[in-house]
Amino acid sequence: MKDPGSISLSSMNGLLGGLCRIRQFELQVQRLAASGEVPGFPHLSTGQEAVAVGVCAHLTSEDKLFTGHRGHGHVLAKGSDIEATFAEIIGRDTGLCRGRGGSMHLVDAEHGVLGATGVVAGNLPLAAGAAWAAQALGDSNISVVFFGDGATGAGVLHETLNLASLWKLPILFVCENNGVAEFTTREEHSNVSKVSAFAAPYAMPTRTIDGNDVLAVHEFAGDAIGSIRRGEGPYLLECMTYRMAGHFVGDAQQYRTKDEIAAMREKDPIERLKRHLLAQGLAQGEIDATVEGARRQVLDAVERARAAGRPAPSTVGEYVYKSVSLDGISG
Amino acid sequence: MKDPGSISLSSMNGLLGGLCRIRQFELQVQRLAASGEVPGFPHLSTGQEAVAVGVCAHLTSEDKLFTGHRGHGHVLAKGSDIEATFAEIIGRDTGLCRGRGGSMHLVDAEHGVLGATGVVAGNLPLAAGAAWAAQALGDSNISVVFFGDGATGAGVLHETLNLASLWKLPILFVCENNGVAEFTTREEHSNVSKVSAFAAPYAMPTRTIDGNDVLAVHEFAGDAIGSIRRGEGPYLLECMTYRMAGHFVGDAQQYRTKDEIAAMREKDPIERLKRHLLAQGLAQGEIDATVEGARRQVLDAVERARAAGRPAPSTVGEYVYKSVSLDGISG
Amino acid sequence: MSQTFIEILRRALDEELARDRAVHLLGEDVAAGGAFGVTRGLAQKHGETRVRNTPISEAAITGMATGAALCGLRPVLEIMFIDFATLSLDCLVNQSAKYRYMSGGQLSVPMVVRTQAGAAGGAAAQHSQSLEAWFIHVPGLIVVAPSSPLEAYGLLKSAIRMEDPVLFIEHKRLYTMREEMPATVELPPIGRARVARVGDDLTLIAYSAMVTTALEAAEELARSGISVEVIDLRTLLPLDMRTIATSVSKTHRALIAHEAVLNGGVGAEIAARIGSELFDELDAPVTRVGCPFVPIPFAPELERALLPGRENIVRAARELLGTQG
Amino acid sequence: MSQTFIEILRRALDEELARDRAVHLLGEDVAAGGAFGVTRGLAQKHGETRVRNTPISEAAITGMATGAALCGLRPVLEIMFIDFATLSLDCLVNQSAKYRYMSGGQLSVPMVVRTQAGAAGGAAAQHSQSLEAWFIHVPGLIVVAPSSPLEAYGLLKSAIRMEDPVLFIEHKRLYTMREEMPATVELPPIGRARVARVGDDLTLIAYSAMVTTALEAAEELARSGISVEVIDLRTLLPLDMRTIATSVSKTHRALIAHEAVLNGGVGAEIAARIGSELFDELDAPVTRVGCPFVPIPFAPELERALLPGRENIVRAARELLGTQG
Ligand SMILES: Cc1ncc(C[n+]2csc(CCOP(=O)(O)OP(=O)(O)O)c2C)c(N)n1
Ligand SMILES: Cc1ncc(C[n+]2csc(CCOP(=O)(O)OP(=O)(O)O)c2C)c(N)n1
Ligand SMILES: [Mg+2]
Ligand SMILES: [Mg+2]
Repeated sequence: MKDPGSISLSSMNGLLGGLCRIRQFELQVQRLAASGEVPGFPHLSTGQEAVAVGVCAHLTSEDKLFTGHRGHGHVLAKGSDIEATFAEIIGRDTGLCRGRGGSMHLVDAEHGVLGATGVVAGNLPLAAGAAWAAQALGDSNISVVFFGDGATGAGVLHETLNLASLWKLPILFVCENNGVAEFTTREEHSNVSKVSAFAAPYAMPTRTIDGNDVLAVHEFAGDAIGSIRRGEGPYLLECMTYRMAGHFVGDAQQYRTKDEIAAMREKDPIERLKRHLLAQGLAQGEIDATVEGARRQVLDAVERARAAGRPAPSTVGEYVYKSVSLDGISG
Repeated sequence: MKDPGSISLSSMNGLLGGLCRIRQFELQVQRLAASGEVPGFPHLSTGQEAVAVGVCAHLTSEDKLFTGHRGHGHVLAKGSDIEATFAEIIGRDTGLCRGRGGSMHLVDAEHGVLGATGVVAGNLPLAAGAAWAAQALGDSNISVVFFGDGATGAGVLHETLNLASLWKLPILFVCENNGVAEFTTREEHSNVSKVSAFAAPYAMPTRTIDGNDVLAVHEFAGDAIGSIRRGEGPYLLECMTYRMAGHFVGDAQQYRTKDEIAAMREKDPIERLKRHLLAQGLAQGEIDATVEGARRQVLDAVERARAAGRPAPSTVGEYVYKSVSLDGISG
Repeated sequence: MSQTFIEILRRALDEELARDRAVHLLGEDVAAGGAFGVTRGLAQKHGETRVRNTPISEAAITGMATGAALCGLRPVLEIMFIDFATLSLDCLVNQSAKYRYMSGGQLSVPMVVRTQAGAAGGAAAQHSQSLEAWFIHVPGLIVVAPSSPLEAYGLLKSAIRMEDPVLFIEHKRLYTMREEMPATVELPPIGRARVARVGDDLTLIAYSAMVTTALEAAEELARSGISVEVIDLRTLLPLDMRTIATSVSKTHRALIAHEAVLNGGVGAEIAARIGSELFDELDAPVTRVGCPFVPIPFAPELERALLPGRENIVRAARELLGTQG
Repeated sequence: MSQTFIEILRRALDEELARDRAVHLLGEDVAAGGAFGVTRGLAQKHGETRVRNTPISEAAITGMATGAALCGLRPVLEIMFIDFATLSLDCLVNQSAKYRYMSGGQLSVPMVVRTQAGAAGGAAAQHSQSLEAWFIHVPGLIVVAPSSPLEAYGLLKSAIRMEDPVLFIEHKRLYTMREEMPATVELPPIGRARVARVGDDLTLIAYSAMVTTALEAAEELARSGISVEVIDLRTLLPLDMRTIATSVSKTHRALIAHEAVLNGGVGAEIAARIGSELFDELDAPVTRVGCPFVPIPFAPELERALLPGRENIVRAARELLGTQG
């Protein structure tokens, strides 16, 4: 575990709460998906929560965040309301997007969550565009985009790295390198194992870190974001992590070996932080209180979300256009 | 000028002929474009001929070549008939593509010229596909693709580099880095000046060479192609060169400075080879004979091409499909 | 015993791989079975060099399939969702479709792009589209959209044997549909529609998953004495106008149903052609049933409210015949 | 004194840059004047940060324009040829067009994508297409196709002030067209067509460069006593059916002309709507004039043979009116 450095025991305990909220949130997604309450095919970030929590700890709601198909954790860590986020994932009218978006398209403008795309790598240029706007409007916000190692196969990622370095944009590229894309390993996608290598041609600053160590993520994300806020341009942070869940809820995961599953708990960022906090002298009781507090908070929000109403079918045609009517259109 | 190494004086003289044929060919394109005889907006490779000649000297008609919008030289160097190539560029029925393709879409299957695309970087995956076919069918041919520095802005180039290295494809990537894309310089397109840097993440072998030194191109292309034929996988050859012509015929070139134009002749690969041949002891008379021979050969072919018939309007609908008829289609 | 669409499609691929060494499959995770399991087991049987995983590089793999097709292979490319075919479009439209023409007939591109389309179960706006209309506007392409497992079996085999690039569209709702595999299936020709149900009062034209919905609607209408002829287009490009004309000349009424949004959809082309070529045959306006002009929403209630179904077809048919209520 | 389409378009951009600090231009070589000179001088006048060159990265710059539009800018993106818009399509269709809907109305994308289309002078198969039909099939987009310099001036300004993503299509043949710039031009509303010539016998519907051709055909037909009403659609999405209906209800005959290939073209949607909504008004089948289903060839003779022109419209009009010869 990374030397805690400056961070206090209570802040670490705070990070633990953040990790637990995401874990519990997605446990509920999984549970309700099994009973058919969750439409679509949600992708869980279980095992990867430390990246979301460690990075977003440094962001204000003015900073812009873009994520992808595995984005629940990022949205919660950015400060979105647990109930409204869950309500969206189960398609309720009280959801962040009034049930129009769903798990892969979470948007919460008020908290700077400008979007999630289901098209791998499609979020990268959007995030660069948000950074360009910040630069053009002269405000001090930055843009952060989360993506997976599989996104490096997509050309637009490389186009975006080039433009971000050329225009010196205030953007943080956060790669969650879990070594897998759907059912195939990194080796089947590229000879390049470290994603940070793709930033090298641009001389873009990068760091490859242990993404399951929330303290490491917190510290190095802080450094990266600091340099971006100082106007030093884009930064790529590669977080080596591990997808404890299947690719999506329902994935049979035949590709996983017994030993792999056995080794999982060792890697679990929550278990690691707990062990560390104990070693640092935090009382077991305080740790349990944090875990239990997060669990309660999420369960209550989930129940409220489930009690909320469903979108009225008659409203299905709302929000297509802002400035024209649908009159002239067949349908 | 590169130390000639193994190559004989007469072979060097042969390379001079190749350079002169392309130069003369494009002079005629330029001349006839001025008089309105050339449809479209042809792009000349004037000043970059050494790359085409030096690389193609190592290719058989079984090897596959793909080029782009500035491809006349590559096609001629690959062995296509001068008359048929010129006839295509002036839209005659005797042209390589019966006048359907034109300057940006030259195809000569018989000589392994599998195509040219007008969409920047669109040719790269096609060439990788041809290399994949060679690998799958177990034949010993290689695939060669020519592209410009501007193509590095296009994501598909990066996708293709990744796949070529992952599948260890028999393909030579030849970048003609002339430091400009249309009217903007390399600096306005990227912080990365050397295109070879983009192959580095894949540990793909690369070499950046003087593309205006036909002997250097000849030798290093030979090495690269040798390693590809030995099954060592893809190779990227970056040829630093200079576009003596405008972006296209008709380009006013206001972006060019007086000094730049003055310095041109120094860089001219033909002048450089001539000087070298003289220094190596080839008689001026022989050099002049080569130049004049090439000139004659091209002028005669051009006149025959101009004398050829135009495609019959009634045939415009041919070649859309091979296996279905157009009956069921509006039009 | 019956098999699913996926199993029967897998069998077609298996048989084509065995029949012709030039056939190669490529796409994301296809050697691992593919996102929907269509290619499960084929890599083990035919080798990882013939059933090949790719990175997430839709543009490049479409280009590679095209380049390989120019050089003697018959690639069958899987694009996981038609929504991502947007990334293949430059190559498909500017290269694959035009290669034969631009080369003056020297080269052609015998490749099949299998893709999966349509809305179901909350896949939401970026994984639910029906974009076939774009492709019928592109000279040089062939577009096929099967309506059942056995149709897909025959049409996929026929598609793999074509000399031109084929877009083969599989509707996600069809994947669980089951049919009995007969001893022999004769391969349907590309470009020929099929009369799925014979009738006299109205011609109902559909394709892909909408054919099942159309047959259900025809059944319901039959109960109130309305005899509907259902045409399964099978191939959207080229379109089989002969079969359509024969039917409309008999029924004098045409109704077109598809899941895609109406505006600029395939139904527009069919309606335009019937309206101009069969003007004097028509006793009523050609009518279209399709999706309103709205992206596919996530919530089930909204998705259901948006997608055209049996009731929409029945209502439109009754209006067309002036027999409301 | 008159000015060209390019000069008048430049003036519109210049004025919008001056009017609203949020307006930013980006695209390949735009600070260098752009491939066709539309943006010449604007970087010098408004600064290189507001008129910005980009690398050859159509996908990324479309995404960046979209992301910037979400954050307070009003980007005007130039895609040099609509043929290359294939590379923008994932973003335009999956992101830009759906953002407002997917976010439940939280965000919208006020951006304009200027692009150049159509065939002329041997630009050949990959630089000559008319692909507008794809875009009218995408909920969330607005599609505008001006027919003259002054129309482009007003429509571009209106487009830049919209809150939704607009595809603005400039036909390359129009770039040299000249018009007199009046003292004041009132901005035409997006979504409203224009009657370009009043007539009684036939409604001729066109857009973009085809409007000039349509007016020439109308003039020729007038000489043989045929009175043609010409409608310039201006906006292809949403379509102004009111203006079309008013005209067809008067003439009882409709002819649609565009340069795009007919199959699956914009004309199909218009014909389908007239056929269903104005069935009882029609005295003759709705007819379409457009490009045969063939890629654009390079040779001038072939290009000319393929492209629909005045004669095609005149012939179709005479057939429609049963007055051949
Ligand atoms: C352009 C595109 N192609 C394919 C897919 C299907 N798909 C969804 S997630 C995924 C794997 C992504 O892997 P990675 O980027 O590493 O993210 P992870 O799932 O590991 O978090 C794929 C191929 C997609 N969504 N978009
Ligand atoms: C995808 C795409 N975008 C834009 C263009 C327009 N265009 C034609 S050539 C060119 C510049 C290419 O520069 P480079 O690749 O360096 O080749 P060079 O012209 O220098 O030989 C551009 C932008 C195009 N053909 N394709
Ligand atoms: Mg991954
Ligand atoms: Mg260049």
